[in-house]
Amino acid sequence: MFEAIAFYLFAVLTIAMFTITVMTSQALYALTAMAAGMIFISAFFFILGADFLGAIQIIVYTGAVMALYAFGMMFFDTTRNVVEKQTNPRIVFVLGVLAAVMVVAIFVAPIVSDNIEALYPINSQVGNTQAVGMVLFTKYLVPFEVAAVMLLVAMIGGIVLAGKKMDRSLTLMAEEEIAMIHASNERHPEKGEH
Amino acid sequence: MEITLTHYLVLSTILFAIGLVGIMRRKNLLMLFFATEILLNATNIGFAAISHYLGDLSGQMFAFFIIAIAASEVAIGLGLLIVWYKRTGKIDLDLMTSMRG
Amino acid sequence: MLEPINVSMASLNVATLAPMLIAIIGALAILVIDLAKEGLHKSFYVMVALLFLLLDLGTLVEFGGVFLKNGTVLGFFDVMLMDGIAILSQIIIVAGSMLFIPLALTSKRFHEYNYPEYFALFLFMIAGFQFMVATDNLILVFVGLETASLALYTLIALHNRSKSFEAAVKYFTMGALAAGFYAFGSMVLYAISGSVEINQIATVLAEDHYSNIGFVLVGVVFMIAAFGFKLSMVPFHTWTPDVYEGSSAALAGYMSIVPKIAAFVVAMRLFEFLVHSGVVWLQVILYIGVVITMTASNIWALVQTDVKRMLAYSSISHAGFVMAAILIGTTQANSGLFLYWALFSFTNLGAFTMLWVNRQKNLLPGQSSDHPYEKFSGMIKTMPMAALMMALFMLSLAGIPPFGLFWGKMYMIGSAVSAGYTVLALIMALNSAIAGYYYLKLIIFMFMKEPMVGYEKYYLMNASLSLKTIIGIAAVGTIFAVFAVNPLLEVITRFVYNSGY
Amino acid sequence: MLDHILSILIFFPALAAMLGFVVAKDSIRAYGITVAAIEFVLSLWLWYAYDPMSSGMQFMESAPLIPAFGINYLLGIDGISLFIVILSTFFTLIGIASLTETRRVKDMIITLLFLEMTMVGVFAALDAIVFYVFWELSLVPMLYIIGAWGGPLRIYASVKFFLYTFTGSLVMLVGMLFMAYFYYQATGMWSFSILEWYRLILPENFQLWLFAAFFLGFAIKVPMFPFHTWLPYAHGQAPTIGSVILAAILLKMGTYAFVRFSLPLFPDASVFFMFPIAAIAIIMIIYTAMVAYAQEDIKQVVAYSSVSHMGVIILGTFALNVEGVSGSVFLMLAHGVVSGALFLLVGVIYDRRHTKLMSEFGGLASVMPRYATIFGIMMMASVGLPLTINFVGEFLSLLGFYKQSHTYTLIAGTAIIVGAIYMLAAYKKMFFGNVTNEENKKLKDVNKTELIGLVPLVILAIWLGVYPKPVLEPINNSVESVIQLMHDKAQSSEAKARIPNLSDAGAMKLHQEAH
Amino acid sequence: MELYLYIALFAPLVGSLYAALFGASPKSYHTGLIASGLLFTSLVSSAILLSYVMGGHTVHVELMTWMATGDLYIPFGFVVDQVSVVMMMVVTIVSTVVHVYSIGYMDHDKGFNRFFSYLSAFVFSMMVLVMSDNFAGLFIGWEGVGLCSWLLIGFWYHKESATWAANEAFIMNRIADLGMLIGIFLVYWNIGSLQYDVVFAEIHNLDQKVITWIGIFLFIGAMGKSAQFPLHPWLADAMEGPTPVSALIHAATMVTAGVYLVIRANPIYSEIPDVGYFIASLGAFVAMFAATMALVNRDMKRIIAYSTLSQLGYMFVAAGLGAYWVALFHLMAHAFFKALLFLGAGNVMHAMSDELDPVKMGGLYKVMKGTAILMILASVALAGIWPFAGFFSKDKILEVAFSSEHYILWGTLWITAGLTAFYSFRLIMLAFFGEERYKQYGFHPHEAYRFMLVVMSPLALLAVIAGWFEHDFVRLVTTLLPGFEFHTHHVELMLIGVTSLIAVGGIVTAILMYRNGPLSTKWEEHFCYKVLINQYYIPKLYNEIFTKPYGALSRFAWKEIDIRIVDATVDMIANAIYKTGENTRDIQNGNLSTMLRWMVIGLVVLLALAVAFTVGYNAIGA
Repeated sequence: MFEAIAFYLFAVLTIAMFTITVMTSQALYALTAMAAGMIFISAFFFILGADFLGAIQIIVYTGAVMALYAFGMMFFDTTRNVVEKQTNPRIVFVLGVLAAVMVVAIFVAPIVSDNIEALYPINSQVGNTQAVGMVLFTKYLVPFEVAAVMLLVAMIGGIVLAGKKMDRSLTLMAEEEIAMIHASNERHPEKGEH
Repeated sequence: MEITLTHYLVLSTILFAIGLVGIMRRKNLLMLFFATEILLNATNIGFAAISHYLGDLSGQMFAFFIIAIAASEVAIGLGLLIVWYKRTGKIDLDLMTSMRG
Repeated sequence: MLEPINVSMASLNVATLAPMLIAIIGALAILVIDLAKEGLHKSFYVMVALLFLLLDLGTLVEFGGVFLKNGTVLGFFDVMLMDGIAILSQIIIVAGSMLFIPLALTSKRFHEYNYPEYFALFLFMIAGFQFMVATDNLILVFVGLETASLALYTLIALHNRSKSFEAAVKYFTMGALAAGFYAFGSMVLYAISGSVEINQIATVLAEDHYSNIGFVLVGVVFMIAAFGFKLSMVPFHTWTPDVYEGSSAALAGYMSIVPKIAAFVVAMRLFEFLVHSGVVWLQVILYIGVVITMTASNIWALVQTDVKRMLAYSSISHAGFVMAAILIGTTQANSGLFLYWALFSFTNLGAFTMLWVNRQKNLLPGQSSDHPYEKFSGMIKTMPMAALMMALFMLSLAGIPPFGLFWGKMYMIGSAVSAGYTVLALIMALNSAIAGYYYLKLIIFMFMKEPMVGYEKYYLMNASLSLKTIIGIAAVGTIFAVFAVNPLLEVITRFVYNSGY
Repeated sequence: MLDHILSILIFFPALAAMLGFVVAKDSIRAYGITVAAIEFVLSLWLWYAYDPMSSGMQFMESAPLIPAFGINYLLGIDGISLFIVILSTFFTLIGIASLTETRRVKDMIITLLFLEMTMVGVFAALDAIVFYVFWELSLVPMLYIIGAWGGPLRIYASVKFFLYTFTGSLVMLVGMLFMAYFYYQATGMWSFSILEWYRLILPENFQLWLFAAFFLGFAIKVPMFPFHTWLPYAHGQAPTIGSVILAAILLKMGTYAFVRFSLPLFPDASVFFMFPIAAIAIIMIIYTAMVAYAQEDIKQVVAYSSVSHMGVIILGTFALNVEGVSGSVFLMLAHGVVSGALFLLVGVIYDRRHTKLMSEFGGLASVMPRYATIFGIMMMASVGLPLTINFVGEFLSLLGFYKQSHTYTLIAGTAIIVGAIYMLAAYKKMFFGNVTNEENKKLKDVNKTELIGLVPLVILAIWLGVYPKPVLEPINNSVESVIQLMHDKAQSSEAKARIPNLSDAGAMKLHQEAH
Repeated sequence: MELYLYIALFAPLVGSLYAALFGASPKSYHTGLIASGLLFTSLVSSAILLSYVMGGHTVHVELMTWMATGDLYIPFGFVVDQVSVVMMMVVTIVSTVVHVYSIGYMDHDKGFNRFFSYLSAFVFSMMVLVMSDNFAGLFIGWEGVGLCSWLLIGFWYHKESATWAANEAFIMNRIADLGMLIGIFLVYWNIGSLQYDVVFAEIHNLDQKVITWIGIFLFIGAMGKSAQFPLHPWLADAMEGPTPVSALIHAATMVTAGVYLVIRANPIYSEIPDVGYFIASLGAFVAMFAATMALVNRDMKRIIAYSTLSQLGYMFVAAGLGAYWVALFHLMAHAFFKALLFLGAGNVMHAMSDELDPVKMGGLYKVMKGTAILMILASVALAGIWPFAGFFSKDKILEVAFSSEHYILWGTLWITAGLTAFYSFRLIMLAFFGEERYKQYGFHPHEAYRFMLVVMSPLALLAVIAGWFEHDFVRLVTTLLPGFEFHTHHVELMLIGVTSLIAVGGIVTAILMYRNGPLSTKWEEHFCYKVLINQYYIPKLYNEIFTKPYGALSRFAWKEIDIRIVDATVDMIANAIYKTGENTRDIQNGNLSTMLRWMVIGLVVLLALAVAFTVGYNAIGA
């Protein structure tokens, strides 16, 4: 019973929050609503016994991602009212609703299967985090490491893109210009790009 | 009134649809990126729920990786937006139509 | 309490990681070198990257030998899967990358090659693709895919002009949506099978006799949407022309080859068991998808005014053509896919390199894109050799025998015919005819029109010895493909057949 | 060397073309003539070495190309293809020797040499894919010739030519692949060898579909009504040399392919489609002759006349008896000679006046008597006067089809009437009457260069009209084996009846020789 | 003898090629002389062959293979037998005369050499036609003479009317040739050979229907060459050519090829008397029909041409009724006097500066006595007055008609005989006698070269005496041709008398009517006159129902069908594809939002299909 109440409560909350995120024209509201939505989602994780996931959700999303977005908002100066020209707003909702309705139409049927075996069964005697760790560092070691590479890529990418070096495009400069810049850099190495 | 997997899946679907609506209607790129986060979060709920109901950890693993991916995407996405913003001073996608046809 | 797990190193088959690790190590090495010594010339990084890729390729060839002897190798708790198609596609990925990376050695300076990180990201991307194909675990596929994609977005944007940013943003945003589709699709498949490994999913579904057909289809729909994006199936293709146009020709050519073969392999793993299990719906959808993709993109390519955009649409069409292999699903068709793609790599390498060679820094007066058809007019009179080369690649793309792509086309159509898809074969053939027009258009501009006054200086603007070498390699590969087809076919067929496809 | 003479014949011009890039611009003509002459002599040697009594393939060459898919580099020549090969080399030589083009001659000659390779390749190939390779490849040089040296609508014309033929041949490719697959099913081996395919007996409904697929490719190439509309544009816009080669050789690929593929592979389907195709042939003959009559441009007249004559060739081919098929093969050569010559002749006047409108001319007979004479001879050859080359072919073709249908032949026979109408009318407009146009009064008669091209053709047109035996005999022998093969393979009783059994006919022949 | 055969055959060819060598050069007498000389050689050879054949032998040679494929075997084979030798003689005699005559006639013409080249080529073709031993060889000659006729009619190619007539002649002949070709095909597929001897030996084994068809188709061929109705208009128009040409081709030789064919193919026509009767009826009709047109015509050469047509009709009556030797006999006799008549007309034309209207002449007798006498001789022969050649041959035909009890045919021919006499002498009277009207028109007539008259004299002689050799002739040719049983001995004299009477009547009427020059122009208003002068409106009719519609239809086929339908369809498909691209390229409007929407639309569509399938699947499953 408690579970049901919690589910419905959080369901309504997340839906509301995300709806606000999607619909509001105030960027700040959107951001806030999304952060709230994320936190409510972590509640589901806790309900479902995925404690580790819940924690990650809060830390990564509400911590890191939201901070990044907040930074971005400030950078882009979109804290105020965002004017968006809506073209064919109706079709957007029709499509969204249609997608939802059709998937739901399939999902309402229960999954019938006798052949599903849990490869990595949840052991109630073990804490979720421990179990996750166990699986993560055996079975999912490779993806985990690749994820590390991915984060490295993202990091490099983010740094490179946001870097100062991008301000001056060699692509668009004539060769002579580039040569001049290089020459001046050599004369004043302290002004070189960092 | 028991909460079944179906409930979670439907919830996941609804959230996903909201994300889709956001993706389709947002013109401000930053806020469009919000919507992509919603998509991934919606699936995360589904994974966690399935994982729970099937008693299998793989779902949680998947969700875990999705969170990592989402985070990386934010980094790259924001990086791209920054260069774009520096160049044009706008992040409205309606202004981004130099290539077409 | 959880029991500690004892894992012997031998059972891990660490070697299965070797190819990707080499690429990653290479990338890290480049980063480290950059820290140690700044300002090294791009040629250094190109060669370092090439060397690492060569090692990578070496290990892959080694794996090929092992595969032919011992069959599929699994590693790391069966996450890594080195079967025939994984090896084949990795070879294409690595070899393709090796051919494309020297395109950085242009005579003009472009922004991205100023970054050592560019080469590091390039290698990371290759590693990502390699992971993507060398597994049947949906999680690793996803992570590998994202690694590669994120690197690729960055590489596009590094070209550093507004079109490339626009391209990167468009690609990124749609990629994010596709990632969402992928995640949702995986979720549905996971829900009905309790597994995120494709062979497990296949087993469970088969044991269930596809009783949850609705779920299967919803999962498949989302997967089609996700891979449709990667493979640029209509209507998920819309990014392709813009991204190709926005990125440098070198990278556009690369994108037309490598990411797609990776996506094809995953699509093969994912969809073929469904097709073979008699999921009629999927057959129908793939059929429609293949036909629409081929036809629509061909029709749009007709009306393009920019060569690179035309090639973008054309590569969509080629992808659609090859997609038929997944629908047909016979060994012959799957071998055809790899054969086609290997030959396509050479031809497209040549075509895009020719564009790259002709790239000037600023747009031509009165033109809104880098490579308008007009730029090539009368080229036979000013640069006969270049015109001949370009014509060669166009003819090959059009499927004129005996140039490379013809053999691929022929084999693909042949496999369609053998599998009873006669109408599909006809549609494929007729599409080649439509495609003939736009390839011909460039030839017409080059051979039959008068040169534009003052455009001569743009030809071969960007040429350098290495670029010319690459064109030479591509040309030789295209012209003499007929002699390579048989060995290729034999090897490919063995790999594909022994992988169970 | 004879073991590889076909390979040499195919690749010698291509190699020479490559080397031609090095030759200086002012010497390229001599180079081209030399190469073409060597090639022509080689092809004559081929004829010399050919055993006319044997009906099978000679000078066979085989090398694996893609054995995994049954594709082999398989060449061979029989009586049907021998002379078309010679005709190809001959016309290349004549074309280069009488070339009057001055713009970018080097490109032109290199292109022509490449074209020669593809032409010889098509007729020498015995592997369907090798055949297809050359078939398609031949489009490219022709595209360039029309598109780069043609008239004001050249681009439209060349693209139309290319795409139309390309489309048809792609459908044909599907047919070939299906055929190979069928072979695979029957024998467990892939093969694209035509000779291997000959041994297959296909179920009738398969034959019909495959026949249709091949037909589309061939029909567009021929070109058969209603697929012919690319031809007037191509001819109308092409430079002289392009039209000559196109009419003389390239169109023959289609009709040759009918004899090489459609008949022996699908005997029942051939019989099934005999009358529909004959009807198309008749439409080609009469309708295009009428259209030719309505033309205002002399080149278009010749172009449409080509279509009309191709109708007779098709009719002869689908007579499915030795007389008709031999006649049609002979007519291919004849039409090559005659239409090639006519296009050369049109080129002569075009070079002088830069117009092809007949209304611009009139009374040329008095200004250019030699030109008028040669044109007259070729015109008479074109309308099929006996003792000219065309008559032998037309006579045999019509004779052959008469066996199958009286009415059809009667209608098709109007070819000799309608052909005369447009040709004589055109000749009258161009050559007769008084010289009304001032510009025509000072025209020079044909010069030496042009005579080099024209005189051999005139000689050929009359020589082979008077004494066709050296050519007709090898053709006949090979055609007999084709017909016998068809008879043996035919399944339906109608086909058995329609296609004569030659082993029975032997007795009748003896009977005749007694007389 | 084979040598003589080859000489007879190839001498004209050599002459032709020799003349052709100088075709484009200015006039040189040697071409004419050599060509004539070679023809004379041919004539001599023919004469030697004649004497050989008269000895009861025939010569049959096979030069070489022409076409051989499948069961078909056609050699270049030549036969000199009783029929062909007669034809050879006729051809060589007339053509030798015409050649020599032409040296004078074409004296002032630029195309002198060319003319001889054509003329000799014609003789060669004609020789091939008559000497061939098979139908294909016959067809070679058949088309060859057609070609030469085209060249010669259109000899003055700057004249529109000449070239038009040339083309008309060629095309009309082609129409008939198709019939002939079909006849040949029928023969081949039913008998398996085209050799005369084989065919004639086997013909009676065939089905009656097949023989009938063979006969009909071969006769269609003959109709064209011999200008029988309805393929006759070309002959009158062919008079545009130089007059020697008309003499040789359109009087003596080529036009009789049709008759020759029927005579040659007598074993076929003997099997099918019904067709023979049709041929005879058509012949009688043409005889009358042409004669009526000749009555009023005001063009000298056309009058003679119609007369030729009419006489050809006579020959066909004989041939059709099975009296082949009679037909051949008349053919021969007619060749001589008609050639003579034409050559005479040629002299007049020369004298009158190519004026052809006899109404503008009159009284020429005084200045051109020789010509006048020759022409009168020829006309008398044509009219069939004893003892001239025409009397023997033409009366025989009337006898044949009477004897086979085809009295209507006889009646028609009888009336025609009167008409013939009338129009012949109308021409003579108008041209040579009466008032010297030419003076009004400012002509200065003069007699032709003497040698021209001399060379005409052998023809004149033959026109007089040819008939006297009837019995020798009969003996000669009936060894090959079937004889004809006359059942008219009891009325023979009466028939001769009646016929001669109407001939004489015709002559007298003409002399009386035209002794004072032409009739008043009032006549010209008369309906009959109009019909006749317009040749029964047949050329106009042909122009309206064939020529013009053909032209219009051709333009329609080109402009409407070929361009607007066939080609437009092709272009439409191409354009439709291209336009689809143009119209749908806005799908890619470059807006990211739209692109994302397309992805979602794709997803939704796929989902809809999935749901539909699932629902359907479950419904079926349930």
